[in-house]
Amino acid sequence: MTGLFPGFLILSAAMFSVGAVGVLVRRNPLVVFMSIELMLNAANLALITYARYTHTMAGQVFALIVIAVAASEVVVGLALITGVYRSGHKLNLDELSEMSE
Amino acid sequence: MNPTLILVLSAIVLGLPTAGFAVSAISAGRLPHRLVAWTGPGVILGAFVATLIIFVAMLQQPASSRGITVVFWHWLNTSVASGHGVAAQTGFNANFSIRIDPLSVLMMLVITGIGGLIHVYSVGYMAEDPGFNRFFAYMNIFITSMLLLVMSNTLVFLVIGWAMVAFASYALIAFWYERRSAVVAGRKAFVTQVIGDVGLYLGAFLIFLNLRGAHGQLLHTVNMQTIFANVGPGAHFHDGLGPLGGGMVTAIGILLFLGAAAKSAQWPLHTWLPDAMEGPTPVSALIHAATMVTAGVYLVARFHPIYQQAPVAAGLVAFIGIGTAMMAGIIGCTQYDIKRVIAYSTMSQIGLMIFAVGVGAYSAGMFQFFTHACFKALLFLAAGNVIHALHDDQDIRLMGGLSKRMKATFVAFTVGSLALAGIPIFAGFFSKEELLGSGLALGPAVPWLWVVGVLVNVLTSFYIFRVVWIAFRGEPRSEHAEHAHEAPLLMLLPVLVLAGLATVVGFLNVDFAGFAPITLFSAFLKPVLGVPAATASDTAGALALLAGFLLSVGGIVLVWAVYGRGLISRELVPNHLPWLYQLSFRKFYWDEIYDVALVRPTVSLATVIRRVIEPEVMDGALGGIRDSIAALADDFRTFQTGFLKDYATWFFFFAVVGLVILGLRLS
Amino acid sequence: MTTLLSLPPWFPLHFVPASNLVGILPVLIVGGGSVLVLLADLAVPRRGNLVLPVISGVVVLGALGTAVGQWILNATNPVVFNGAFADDRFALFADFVVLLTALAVICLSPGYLRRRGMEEGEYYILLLASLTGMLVLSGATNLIVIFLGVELLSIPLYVLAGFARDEPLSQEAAMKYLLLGGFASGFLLYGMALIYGETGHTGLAAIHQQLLQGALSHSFDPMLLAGIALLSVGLLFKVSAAPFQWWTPDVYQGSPAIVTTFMSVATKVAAFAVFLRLFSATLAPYRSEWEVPIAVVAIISMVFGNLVAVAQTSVKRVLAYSGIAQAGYILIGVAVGSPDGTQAALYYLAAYAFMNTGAFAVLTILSQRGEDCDRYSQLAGLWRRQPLLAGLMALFMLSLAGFPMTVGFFGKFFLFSAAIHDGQLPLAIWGILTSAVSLFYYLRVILVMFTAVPDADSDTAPTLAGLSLEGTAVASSTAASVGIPAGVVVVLAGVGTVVLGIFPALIYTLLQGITVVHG
Amino acid sequence: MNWPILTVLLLVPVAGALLLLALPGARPGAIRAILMAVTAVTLGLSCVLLVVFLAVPTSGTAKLSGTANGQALSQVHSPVTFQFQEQVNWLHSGASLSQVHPAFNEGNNAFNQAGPPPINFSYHVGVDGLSVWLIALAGLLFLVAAVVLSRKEERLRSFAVLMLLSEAGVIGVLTSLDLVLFYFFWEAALIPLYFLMIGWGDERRGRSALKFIIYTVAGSLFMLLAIIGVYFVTGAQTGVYTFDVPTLIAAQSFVQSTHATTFSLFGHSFPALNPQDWLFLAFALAFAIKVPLVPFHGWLPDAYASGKTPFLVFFTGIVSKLGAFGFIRYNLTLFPQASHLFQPLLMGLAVASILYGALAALAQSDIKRTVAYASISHLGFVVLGIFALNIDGLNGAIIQMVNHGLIIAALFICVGIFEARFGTRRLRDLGGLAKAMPVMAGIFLVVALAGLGMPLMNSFVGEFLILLGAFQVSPAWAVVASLGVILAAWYMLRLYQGLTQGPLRIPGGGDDSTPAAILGRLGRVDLSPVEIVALAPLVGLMILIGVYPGPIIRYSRYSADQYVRAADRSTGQDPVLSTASARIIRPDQAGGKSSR
Repeated sequence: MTGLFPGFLILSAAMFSVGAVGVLVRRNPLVVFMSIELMLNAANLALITYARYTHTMAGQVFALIVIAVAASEVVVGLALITGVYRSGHKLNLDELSEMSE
Repeated sequence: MNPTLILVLSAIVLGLPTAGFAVSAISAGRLPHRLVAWTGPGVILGAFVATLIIFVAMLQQPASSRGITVVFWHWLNTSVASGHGVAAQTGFNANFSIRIDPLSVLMMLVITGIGGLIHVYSVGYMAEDPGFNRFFAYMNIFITSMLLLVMSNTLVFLVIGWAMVAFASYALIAFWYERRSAVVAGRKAFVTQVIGDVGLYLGAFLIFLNLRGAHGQLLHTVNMQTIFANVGPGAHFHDGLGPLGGGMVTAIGILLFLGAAAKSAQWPLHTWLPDAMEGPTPVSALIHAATMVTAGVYLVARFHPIYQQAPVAAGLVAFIGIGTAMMAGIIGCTQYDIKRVIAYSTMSQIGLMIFAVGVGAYSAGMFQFFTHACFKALLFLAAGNVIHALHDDQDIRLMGGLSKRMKATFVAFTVGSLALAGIPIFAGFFSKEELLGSGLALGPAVPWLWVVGVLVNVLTSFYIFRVVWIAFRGEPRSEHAEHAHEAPLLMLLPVLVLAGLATVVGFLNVDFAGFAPITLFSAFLKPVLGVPAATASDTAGALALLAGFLLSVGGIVLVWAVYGRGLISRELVPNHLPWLYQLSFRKFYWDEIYDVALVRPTVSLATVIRRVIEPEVMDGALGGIRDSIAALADDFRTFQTGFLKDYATWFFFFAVVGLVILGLRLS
Repeated sequence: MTTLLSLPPWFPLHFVPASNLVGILPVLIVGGGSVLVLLADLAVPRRGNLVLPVISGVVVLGALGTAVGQWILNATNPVVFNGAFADDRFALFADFVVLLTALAVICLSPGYLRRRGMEEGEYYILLLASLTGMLVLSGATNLIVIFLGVELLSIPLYVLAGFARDEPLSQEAAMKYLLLGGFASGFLLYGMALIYGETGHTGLAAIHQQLLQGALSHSFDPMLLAGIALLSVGLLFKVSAAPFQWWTPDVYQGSPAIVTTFMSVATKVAAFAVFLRLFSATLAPYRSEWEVPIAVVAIISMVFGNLVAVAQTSVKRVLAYSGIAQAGYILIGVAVGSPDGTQAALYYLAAYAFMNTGAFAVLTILSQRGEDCDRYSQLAGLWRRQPLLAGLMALFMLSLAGFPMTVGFFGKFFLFSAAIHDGQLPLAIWGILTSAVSLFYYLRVILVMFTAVPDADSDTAPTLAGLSLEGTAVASSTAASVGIPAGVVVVLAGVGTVVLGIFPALIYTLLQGITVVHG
Repeated sequence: MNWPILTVLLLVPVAGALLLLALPGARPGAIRAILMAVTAVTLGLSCVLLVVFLAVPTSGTAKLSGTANGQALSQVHSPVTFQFQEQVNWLHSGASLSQVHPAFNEGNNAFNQAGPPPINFSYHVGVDGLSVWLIALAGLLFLVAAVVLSRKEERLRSFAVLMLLSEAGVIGVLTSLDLVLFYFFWEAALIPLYFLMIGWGDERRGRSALKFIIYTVAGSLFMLLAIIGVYFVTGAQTGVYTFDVPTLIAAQSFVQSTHATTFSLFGHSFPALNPQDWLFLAFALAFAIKVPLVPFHGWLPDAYASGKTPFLVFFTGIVSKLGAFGFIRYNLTLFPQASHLFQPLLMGLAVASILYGALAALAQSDIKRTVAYASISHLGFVVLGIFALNIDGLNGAIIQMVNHGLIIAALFICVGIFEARFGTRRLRDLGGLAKAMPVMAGIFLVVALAGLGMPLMNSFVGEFLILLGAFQVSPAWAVVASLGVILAAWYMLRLYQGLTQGPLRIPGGGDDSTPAAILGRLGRVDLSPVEIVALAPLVGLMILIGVYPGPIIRYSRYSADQYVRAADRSTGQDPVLSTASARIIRPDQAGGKSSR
């Protein structure tokens, strides 16, 4: 396990980066939202890795809480995205730019 | 002398004209003219009476105790007394105090006496003017100011009087304020006077800050008597005794003379005087003959203890005086405005006086002032009669033949001219003789300064008799001249009184060699002015007398030859020495020179400030800051594109930047 | 105390010591209140009555009263739940500010919602839920609780931002807020993960001990620093400090004005509370490492916020950028790191609550159906129409600009004083330079209100009934009354701004005994 | 004086403002009456203050009060004394947020910081021979402004309220003896002024007001930093952490201010500035903008040109004095060495202002702008006198502050009347009005003469003393400044003559432009009784002060002397003993009085 420790962390970092880049490049709010979830889960992975590594429970608890919070965020987020879609917008973030400067 | 009496009397002398002014001013011109016609001259004559009482009281004293100082009130004092744990600190400190001594009484007599006559004359001259009340208000305040000037015992009040005279003269010159030329002339006079004021108080500063007492302590005083007591030979002026017998005292002398030059219309501050003839003629008589312009002479005479210590400054004074006398004489020969001719004559005569006091002949200078006050006022008032008769025509080319139509005025004017020219028995002869005699004896670079002074005589008699000839002789050259009438009695009377004075006052001081000396005048002033350091020898005096007399007569003969008989062509000088004629006619181009050298640059600079510096630099700086803020704001706001993707990118970018910097720092 | 509040044995949380529950009593009250409103919303007819706001108001008042009680009791060991939550005076102070703001918002809400035609019961539920998150955040002393608080605060706000359902701008704001907020949460969380990984703890006290040892040996753990950096980024996002402010202008502008009011003040206060707790206490040993970056962020915020505000045409955006700048000022207090810096920052937060709530409250009062009061032209000539409202708005602008006689002055005074005392003169100089720039836009608002000629159509704006300065002539028939509570709120905000501007000691003495604990 | 006269003085205008606010239905006449009554009461109180003020301070050596840590300080005498002092604690932080976490107090010195010094400031007020006159001037000018204020002015009540608040602010600035309190009033007074500027005036007023505020606040903010800086710098060196002005002044005797390092520029070596110098500059900037000195005057012409007459009466009359007041009260006393170091700079700026203002006034075509630039020139004299750093200059500056207040207020009333009557401010459009309004012409003449420094009028006294003071420091500067006197005569006469003399001319003269026809069309345009009443006290005082300036100097000289001594201190010297170079007084030579 100890040997794999850096590996999990690197995986976590990679997931985070993929998620972040996803947010940066994708236009569909749903995909962006998924990317954000990916970032959160990257953090979860890191938390759990560290929990194992430091032999503490806090990380695992933390991860559970994050999962719960992320779930509620998804609920709210999807509802919002649906609302936006219903109000006539296409699911394209670039079109949501009425306010600027 | 009883100080209380003197206090009361001098309060009356100063207070009466002030009250006359105040009543006119506060009533805003609503008083009936008839009332002002009495009060206007009345207050001045009242002051004259009070002065006479002082004079009489003074004569009863022995010569050595004819000076007295009285304090009206403590003006201000910035000194701090010691105590309360702090040392004392001397600051500026001045009283409103009055000096009554022969010199000031002489001045007061002339100011109130001749001034009173001019006031009486004005009642007639200005009778029809709607600004009658205003005129007398100004005249009264002028007299007050002039009296303050000569009576003050502190430098500060000297300066105050000095500047108030400037204001009053401005108000009188610009009296007919609807005439643009009068307005401009008034402003010119005032600004010139202020230049002189500045010189005066800078000189006062130097005295206040540097004069040391007998024990070498700084005196810090503006009390003129204290100053004079400490400034004599062996005085402890500040240690800055440079070359030329004391740089400090020389600087003081020159600065004071700057004030004198402005008042007395001496080069380089002389250009206001001819323009000042825009004022009503009594104003010219009052200001430019009898009082204001002689203030410079008074100043130098009053401050003779300083000038005696400052030979360089005194020499400069004499030099400028004689130079101005010559220059003004030359200009006077070609002018056509009757008042301007007299004005240049004034400038020229004052130049002689300044020359006299410059070389140290204080008494002679003051005597010339005294006689000049009489005959020059006479000339102006007589000219005023002419102008009045001609409905304000002042050009002598439009006159002619007035001797028949205005006989009394003609006689008076001629008497004045004779006195001015220095023809025997008339006042000017005695005073000018004494003046030139002293000049010969005292002048530093003698003969040639003196020679110039004597040469002025020929010019004097030429230009004044040129006026007599052109204006009064021959045939009328204009409609107005045709129908000229003699002036009313009210205007004639003062003229005749002055004519009488111009004839007789010379005998107050007859001092030529070999004759029985009558020295009433110089003896009276001796306690203040002392005796000249040297007197001309009999031979030299006689020579001076003769030369002066011959040249004066020569001038008259020249006029006769040119204008009377036509023996010499009038076009001789214009044709053969055109530059000289132009120089004279254009008043040596001083107005043009000042315009180019001072006025225009100042106005240009002011315009540049208004049109360029203020909007472009001052506002521009703020505007520039504002604009750059706005520009920056516009630049920065474009980061906020409104695209979520950009926001996330920036967010990510800066987070990464933060991490990178962190990494760099740690590695 | 314990016996008095000991729970009955049937209560499901009986394994939790009662003192713990007392410690989080305000949180419980507000959270419970949220549920209560949810139930009440089902019970009462939907529109046009005041039941929900009254319940919400009572709930908030109750929480406020509890917090005051806690303040007075001044617990000696104000830490509950094994160091996960602190009810110290620091947290209570933040609670006061947040709760008062919430109370003001609740008072303003009925009238505003009615005018804007969005009287939905969910509004109050979400408001109280978000408030719960803020109260959690202010006392959080554990990374997990901090994260919980942040999300609890944010998620209802995402919905509130889009509460004007048929207004595109509101939808756009909600979407931006949601996605960017989630994005920032990712950073926050990852930072927390790193900190946890390097220290092995999520409790702030334990983390502090670890840092202390590291700092004493002058060895700074890079991963830990990276974690701190990511955590900071996440929090800087919440306090809308530049360059992480991107969401702020758009969300402030797009959200309904009442939501913006709540968001701009309460969120910022709660987020700064945790920020201050972290930096002035927990992370203090690493001060040498974070001092400069925070100072730089402060300067960037002040400069960016104040500059860009100059170029705005939307009043809400102006206030948004102003909020960014204000965050910069408060960050001075953080960057200084000294106790007086913390004190000054807290003072400024309180001041900010008064003046910014007041400013936004005026905007909500002026908002009408279909559109918030947002353009300068809508404020034009306000003085002639509603002198009192204009005067108050001017007062808030002056206070934001930092003029004396207003609370904003002493806020800046204490901040600059702390900066100078700490030798951070550049921060103070940037502060005053940008303050000078801020005059351009604050005074522009005043100028528009006091000199410009009003729009023809803006005369229908509601008036402050009975509170008009120049008599009642301006209360035209078309103008709807905003209701007493809203009027009272703005007036009280104004009074507070002035009174605290004259008597700074009223707040300052509160701050003097404050301690910041972290477990 | 057992009752808190200064607080009452401060509160009367505020109470008046509240009273006006509480009377929503008041008619314009009533509003104006209340306004006049309140300002009259304030003036009355300031006169009471003058009456009971002690010309010679009873104790020139008030002991240093306060909680000095350094024991030596309790022995020191305060070089500047104030009368009618009142002191109430305002904010006192005995203990501050001392510990953040127990760890901080565990002896870990790496992170442990000394607790911050307590921040104390108090409501501390008092007057001296400088401020007592300015308070009286403020009282007078606000009353005059109230008289000038037309009953028909739009939004009269708001104007009156703002005016009274301005008065309170001005009095606050003049009386405060605590730096925080001072700054508090200094900036707070801007608020009503700003509203007066944007609410009433010509169409450019918004821009003018913004300019004014930006300039002033930009300068003031630096002063705010400097105020905090003084607190810490003084505290660090003497252990006395205080904002209390008398205490700070006394403590400055112990502040080291040595120029240890130098840098060279253009072959000269200059001392590198130490903290004191920077603090001085920050204060000076704020005051230089307020005065204003060239080149910080950009706000002034616009502000003065835009304002309404009643506003300008007190805005130009008293508010502009606050900068000069600040120079004296704070720069000279708190930064003695810096005052001497920067003396040439400030004198240079003052002379630049004199000449620049005069030249700019000379070229203006707008009558209000002419007066505005004239004001810059006049105030240059005031600053010149201050930084002569001797009693003559300082007394001159004090009296000139009063004078300028009277003159500039009267000038603006006059040009305001011209503007109101004829609807133009262009000099070119007007002329010869003495014909139409002789009384106006007469009064305007007096005012213009006072403005150009006419002897026997008030400003001569000031200018004379100022130039005398400056001459002692630098004859060259004094001579150059004297050019300003000459230019003053020029631009004042240009203004006066342009308006009242020459051919009669009014805008839109019509077909028939003979004077009689114009006069007939104009009807009665001369001064109204109200206007005469407003101008009379100003004109009367102009002459009275010129003829007999003694009383003003009698009150100001001890204070002026104290300020000079305060500025003459060098490090570690007792201010009382530092006057070894004082000129020795010789009572027998003191006066001009010697009769025989």
